Amino acid sequence: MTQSPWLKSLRTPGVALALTLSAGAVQAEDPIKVGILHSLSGTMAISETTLKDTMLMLVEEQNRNGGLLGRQLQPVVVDPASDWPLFAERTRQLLEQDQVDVIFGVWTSVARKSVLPVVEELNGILFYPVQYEGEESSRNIFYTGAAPNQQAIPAVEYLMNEYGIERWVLAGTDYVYPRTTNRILEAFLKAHGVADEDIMINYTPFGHSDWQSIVADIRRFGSQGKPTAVVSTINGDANVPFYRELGNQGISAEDIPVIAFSVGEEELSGMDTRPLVGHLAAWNYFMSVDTPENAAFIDKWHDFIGDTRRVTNDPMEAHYIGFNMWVQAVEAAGTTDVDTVIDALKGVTVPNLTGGMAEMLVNHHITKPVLIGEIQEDGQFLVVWQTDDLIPGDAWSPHLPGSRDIIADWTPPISCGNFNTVTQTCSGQNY
Amino acid sequence: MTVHCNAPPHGRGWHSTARRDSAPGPAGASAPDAVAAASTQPTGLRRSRAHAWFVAGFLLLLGGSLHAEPQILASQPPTTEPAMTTTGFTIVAQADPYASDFFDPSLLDAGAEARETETAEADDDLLDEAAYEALEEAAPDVDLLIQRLPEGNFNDRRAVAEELAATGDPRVPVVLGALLEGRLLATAEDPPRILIRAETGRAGRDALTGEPVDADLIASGRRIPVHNPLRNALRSLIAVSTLSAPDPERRATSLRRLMRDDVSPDLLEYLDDRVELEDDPRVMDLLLTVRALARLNVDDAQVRLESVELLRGSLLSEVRVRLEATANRDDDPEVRAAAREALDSIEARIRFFRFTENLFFGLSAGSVLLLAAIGLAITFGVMGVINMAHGELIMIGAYTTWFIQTLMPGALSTSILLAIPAAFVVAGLVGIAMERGVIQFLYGRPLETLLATFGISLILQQAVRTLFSPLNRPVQSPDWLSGTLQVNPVLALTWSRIYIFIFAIMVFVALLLVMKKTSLGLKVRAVAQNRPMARALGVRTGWVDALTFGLGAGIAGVAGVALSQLTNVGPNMGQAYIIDSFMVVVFGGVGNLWGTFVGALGLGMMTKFLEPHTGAVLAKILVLIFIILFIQRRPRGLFPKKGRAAEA
Amino acid sequence: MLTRRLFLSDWGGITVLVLLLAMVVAVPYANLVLPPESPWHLSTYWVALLGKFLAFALLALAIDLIWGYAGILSLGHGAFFGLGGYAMGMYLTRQIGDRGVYGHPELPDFMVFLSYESLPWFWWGFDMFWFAMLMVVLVPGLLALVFGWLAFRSRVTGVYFAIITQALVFALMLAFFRNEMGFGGNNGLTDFKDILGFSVQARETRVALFVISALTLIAAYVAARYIVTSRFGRVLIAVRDAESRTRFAGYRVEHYKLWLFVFSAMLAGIAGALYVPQVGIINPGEFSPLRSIEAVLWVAVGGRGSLFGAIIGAFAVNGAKTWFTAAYPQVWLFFLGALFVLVTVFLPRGLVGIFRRRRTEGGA
Amino acid sequence: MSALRNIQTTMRRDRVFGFLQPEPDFALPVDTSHGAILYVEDVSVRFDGFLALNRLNLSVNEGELRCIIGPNGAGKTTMMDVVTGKTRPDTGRVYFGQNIDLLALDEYQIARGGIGRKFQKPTVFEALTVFENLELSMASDKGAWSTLFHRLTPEQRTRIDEVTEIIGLQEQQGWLAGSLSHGQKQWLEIGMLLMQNPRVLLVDEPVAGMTGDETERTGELLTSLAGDHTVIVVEHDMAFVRSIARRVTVLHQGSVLAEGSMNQIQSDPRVIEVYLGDET
Repeated sequence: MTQSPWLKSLRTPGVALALTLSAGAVQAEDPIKVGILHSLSGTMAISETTLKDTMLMLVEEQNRNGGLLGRQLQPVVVDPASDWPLFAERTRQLLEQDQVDVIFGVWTSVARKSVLPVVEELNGILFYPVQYEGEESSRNIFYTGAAPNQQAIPAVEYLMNEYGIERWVLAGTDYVYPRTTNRILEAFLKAHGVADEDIMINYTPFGHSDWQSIVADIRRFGSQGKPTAVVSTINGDANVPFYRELGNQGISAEDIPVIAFSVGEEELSGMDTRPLVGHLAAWNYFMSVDTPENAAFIDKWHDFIGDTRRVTNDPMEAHYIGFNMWVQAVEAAGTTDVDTVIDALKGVTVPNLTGGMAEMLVNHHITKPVLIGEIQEDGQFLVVWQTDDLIPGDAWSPHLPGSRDIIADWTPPISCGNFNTVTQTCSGQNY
Repeated sequence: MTVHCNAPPHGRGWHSTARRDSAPGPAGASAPDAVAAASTQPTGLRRSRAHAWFVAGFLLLLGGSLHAEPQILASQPPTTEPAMTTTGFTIVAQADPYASDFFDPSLLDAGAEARETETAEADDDLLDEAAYEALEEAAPDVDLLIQRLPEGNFNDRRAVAEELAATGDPRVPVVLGALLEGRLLATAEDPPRILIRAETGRAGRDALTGEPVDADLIASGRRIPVHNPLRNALRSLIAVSTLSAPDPERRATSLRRLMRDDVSPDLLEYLDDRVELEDDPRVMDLLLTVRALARLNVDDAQVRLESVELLRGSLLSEVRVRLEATANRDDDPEVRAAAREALDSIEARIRFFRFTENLFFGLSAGSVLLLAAIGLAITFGVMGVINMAHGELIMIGAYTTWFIQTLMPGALSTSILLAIPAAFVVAGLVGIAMERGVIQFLYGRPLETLLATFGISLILQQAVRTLFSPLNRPVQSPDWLSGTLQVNPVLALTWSRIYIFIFAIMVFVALLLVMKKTSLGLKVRAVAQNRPMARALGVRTGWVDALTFGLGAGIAGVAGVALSQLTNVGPNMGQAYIIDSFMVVVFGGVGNLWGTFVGALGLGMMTKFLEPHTGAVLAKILVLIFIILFIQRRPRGLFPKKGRAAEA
Repeated sequence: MLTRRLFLSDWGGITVLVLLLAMVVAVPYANLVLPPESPWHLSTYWVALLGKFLAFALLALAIDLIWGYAGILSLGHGAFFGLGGYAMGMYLTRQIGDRGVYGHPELPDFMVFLSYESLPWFWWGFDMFWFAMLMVVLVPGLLALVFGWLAFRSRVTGVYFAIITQALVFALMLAFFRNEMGFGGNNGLTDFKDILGFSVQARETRVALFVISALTLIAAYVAARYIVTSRFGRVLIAVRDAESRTRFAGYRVEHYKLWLFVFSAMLAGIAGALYVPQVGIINPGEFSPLRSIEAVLWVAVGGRGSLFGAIIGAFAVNGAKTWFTAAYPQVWLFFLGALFVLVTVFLPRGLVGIFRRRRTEGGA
Repeated sequence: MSALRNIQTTMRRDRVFGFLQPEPDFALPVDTSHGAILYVEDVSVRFDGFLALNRLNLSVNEGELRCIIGPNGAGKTTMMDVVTGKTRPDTGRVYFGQNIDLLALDEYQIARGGIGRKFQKPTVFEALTVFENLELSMASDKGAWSTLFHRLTPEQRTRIDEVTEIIGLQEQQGWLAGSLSHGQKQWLEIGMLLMQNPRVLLVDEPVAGMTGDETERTGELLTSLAGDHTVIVVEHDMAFVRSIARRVTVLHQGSVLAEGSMNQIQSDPRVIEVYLGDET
């Protein structure tokens, strides 16, 4: 394809212009703008509204402590309305219209995928607080949620060692996070000598409500004499009917424990917890964790939201960590200029809420502890296991054939999100 | 039950001998299944007598259909079991000697069973007393062990527990039992005082000495945490010791446990003693099964063969697993063959139960569809109003349920029952408001009603979001609505589904009566057929419209109550059902309640029988495509309205 | 002569066309030539936004053509919109080539981690622009042809048609959500790099896309005008108002409906194809029944049975949506819902109806 | 016969992929060598339970003006529905001339083939002008494509003007049909019928709601049409029938009760009992 000359001539000034745009924001002494990109309406509002409030709380507190670089922080809240294309549009609005210095937000993978090109094009910073499927590392995105090796794999290891599980049901909602996670787990299990017939994989649509047949299958699968567990990547609304059906069909957590990666305090607060009691969840944070930082955080949250019944959860901690990292990086850099801050962010270390330190790695993922909790009647978790040390997040899973030799390293000489160590090439970034 | 407890000794003797050397028929075999079911499903038991009528019906249904299965008949030598006649379900049992294959009548004694379990707690405390009286002289080492229970992590705790079990100290089962049930507390001081909270009330006793302590002290104690693996371990540890518990329920449970972690042969003598002592026939059956399982490991091939024979009828998964192992690994070919043959006969029956199960799943899926769609059959079918807000009316019903539950915590059952009329009224009123406010201006413009009601649905959703947060609402189910009817180890029907099925039928019949028998129904049909004429005859059509729509809406609300027992209660729940509901109505034929009925159950069945082969998503897609094509063939659905009116 | 026929007494239409042409000139100027500090500068954000609206307007036009003139209410036009979008998305995905994160020369990223060995057959040819464009119209057209034939042949009309079109789009949504389908599942297709060698990120490309959308919309409008002012169009109105009378006048009604339906589906497909590169993602969400019904609302608001009304409606409603979801997120659904109710009850002929002289229009 | 069966099967409405067959788009070569142009044999129609037509037998000769009378529910309209293909009879046969089985055809084919129909309640295209109404009804290629690129020829214009004159709507030619009076709509619909210039006109209650002289003119029009067209009039207005009728058929409970000249009919005791009886 040959381009028409006028387009050629127009392109270069265009790019130059875009750069001066992002730079232009820094000089003025006006407040530092923090973009908050969470759905406040539509289906995802259930989970995301809380994160918006969390961010407002953190910004407010920062301002109370004298702001940042002597400037106040100004939150800019927009609502992508759980509509994926709208996420991209709103991001563009934040970066181009409102010229925010950083964005905190996005929940679902598809939304992140839709936002990613825009953030890269307009060279913004996005902190993404939710556990996700990995297989990604963008120069402009910082992943403060868990990568699969910080949630799924330790959970499975725990079940192998503590429960001596030999048969595995990998049940998930049919979208990219469960697909990828289960592929990774499958590879991992087989590597640990689990036979094919001892792995059952099942996918259901979003909001699946009739679990009779599937739970019956699980029951049969589990009654073959070998200890069996369900690894659940079932998403949101489908969970209630799932656990109900388990309870109704008389499958107790002692017979076939279910370990979930998407069921946290927030979700539990909307469920009848009784059928879930004793089942497990793997996260990097639980509200029940007993540390001074956590206690302080919970108090702050309750004061801010004005309701002591509100719970805290893992993505909230992720935002807490992410925000503090950004603040530290900006202070270190003495500016909010995107490129400087991105560089400053690498290696930044801030305390997390479980008594450890979270470090931003060169692949833009962070170090996290992994906790496993048993669900209690009150919708809280009893921590039954915890990794001794922090686990660094893998952007690319070594268990997937496609990404085995890919690494992410945003420091020179590599400076690439997906560097193929075999071919020594950095793919995807050349535009 | 009680019959057994004071049955004459010789009877008991005969009973057990009869067991030992005659290959038991199906009833004998399935009795342990029943106990198994029972012991895993106390709620199921507590409920059972109340549901005898349903079970009986279901049983006869199965019995009827069973005779169509030759290989099953072949595998079952007819026999009359002494156990059978004692069950208070003699009629059916004799009506069909194979009855007990798919349903164990002794389930029906659950009422009595329930009474026992209620008194059981009292027994426990007596038992505990006994434990501490049996303690002749202090055993300091044991005391120290018990005091070490709070320390360390779960694995340390497990180790201590194992040491304790090894001591054989009479207090150990009590202490470990309490730990298992989360009733074992430790005080702050060092060394900690270990306390046992009573199952009922706030008082308790000291774990070491057994003397009672007051509530405050109990309150000051921190619960010693346990997690699933530890619970499992504890159950195994105390299993043997509770084999002699007075309460047959507990004996059964521990036998189940022994069955799970396969029994070591050195336990055999003890089991033999138990067989001598056991007086409860169902526990006895279980006991025999366990012993048979244990005997599969002994050297004498003849004994192993007998055990296989005894196990052949059982549907318990543990038994199948062990038989499988025997069939593959036993060094005696004869035993292997016998085991294989037994397995095949079991498998044949299991296949049949799979089918039954699928049938049930289909019916219950259909009944949910029916509930969701039937209100629409009125508003759409009779009035020709495309009510896209139907799903939100269901949601309103569900929220009403939640609201009433929060008003009266603790009274779950009553709240649910109350919710039914309440939801009907609330949703009905909303419906009437909709009709008067919007829809009445749109008669004769069905597509406009579609758009307008869609708008209303959006408003209702957002209203719920703003009124009670976008989060889902927790709606609890009363005990009698959770758990399963364990027909036998391979066929378990969940009560919630059974009830919802019955409920759907009831709603349908009620609606049918309203439409056919009441004057409202008459007027509704009149208006539906010829509005001006009806008006001319003095029917207040506006009023009738409002009521009809209210009726449809109210039924949607009632459906909401049922659905709140199955799935989320949240702002989006309505949307999950709207399209399905329309499909059902269009498929069944608009304006025809029976069409809706057949359509709903038919589609439910179709989905459930497709699912195993295609998976959930594809099944749904296929059903949708089927409906689309079907509508092409028969534009007016299964049961069309004919006549010139319909033609135009 | 022809122009007279097309635009006689269509002042609304002419105004809209003039406005569109004005945008075609003004927007590129304001975005590319004017410096950002100038008060008249139009940021790329607005270009993309307006471009999206144009695509929606085209969809609305397609719906109005069948609903307003033949009385066929389709709640499934999102299906054709989405299919067109996917065809374009597949082309853009193939254009990524080996610049995907896994650097696979042929397979898109999602196929790599779902470990596809080779490209599925239905992806063949989409690396060629002309082929993709052909599919943009053919696939929706074909679906419409088969579906429409089945429906109209057996005289599935009005409400029933609306409901089964909804079933159609719902089925498509479920299907595209499945990862086995090979269309990227819930994530759909995204992270496009370039189109015909121009980077989709570049402002010039965006402006170009905007201009193309505007011109396409104008062309589509003229074509639609041609149809409705032709005798064909009068037959359609006859069908809408008195279907069986039309039959007895010797017209094969189902054919008229079918061809119009197919044409409308193709327009929707094109709209989807224009939409995707401007928003940068296509995923099954486009198939959600809500979307399709919302599109019908645009037409209802603008004014059914007057093609330019649909365009106005699309701009009005989406403008409102953009503003509300930014300013008062919570209020948006209330507003949208109220809009549905009010328009259907009080404004059956939409905004246009306020201005246009009353004409008796029956049908649904 | 077997050929007919074939047509019948290919044209079945539930035949899904019928559109693969070439569309039989023809002016039907009607064979009226025996004089009769319309045969209705043993036709029965049943709407759930209620028997609308009961083994109806009827035969109309070419160029005849036939009046069909009968009390409500006698099956007059249903009969027309059957002939025009709107309703499929459960049993019986309907022939156009000797050779064309109408039951094998769809409405549009019957209409193109030369059977025009006017509805009981005047139905015109209200959103179109009088001119457009007539234009649409005009006998011409009515395929979807040709209408898309269709242009009116001068001859066609003059034809439209003629008809407009016949039905006396010259000054209303530009009006929307919706704005016409009831009587005018009746006339317009008759005019649309003429535009089709059919072999057979089925006219359902043409003078309902017409003033005296409108009625008179309608009568004249219909009588003038008879001869080169075959006209079948269903009417309640006995005076009108008497004024135009040569031959009258009386339907009762879905079958023919009596047939003959007006005088014979009036003297027929059965007719008097079931029908005229009510009137006096």
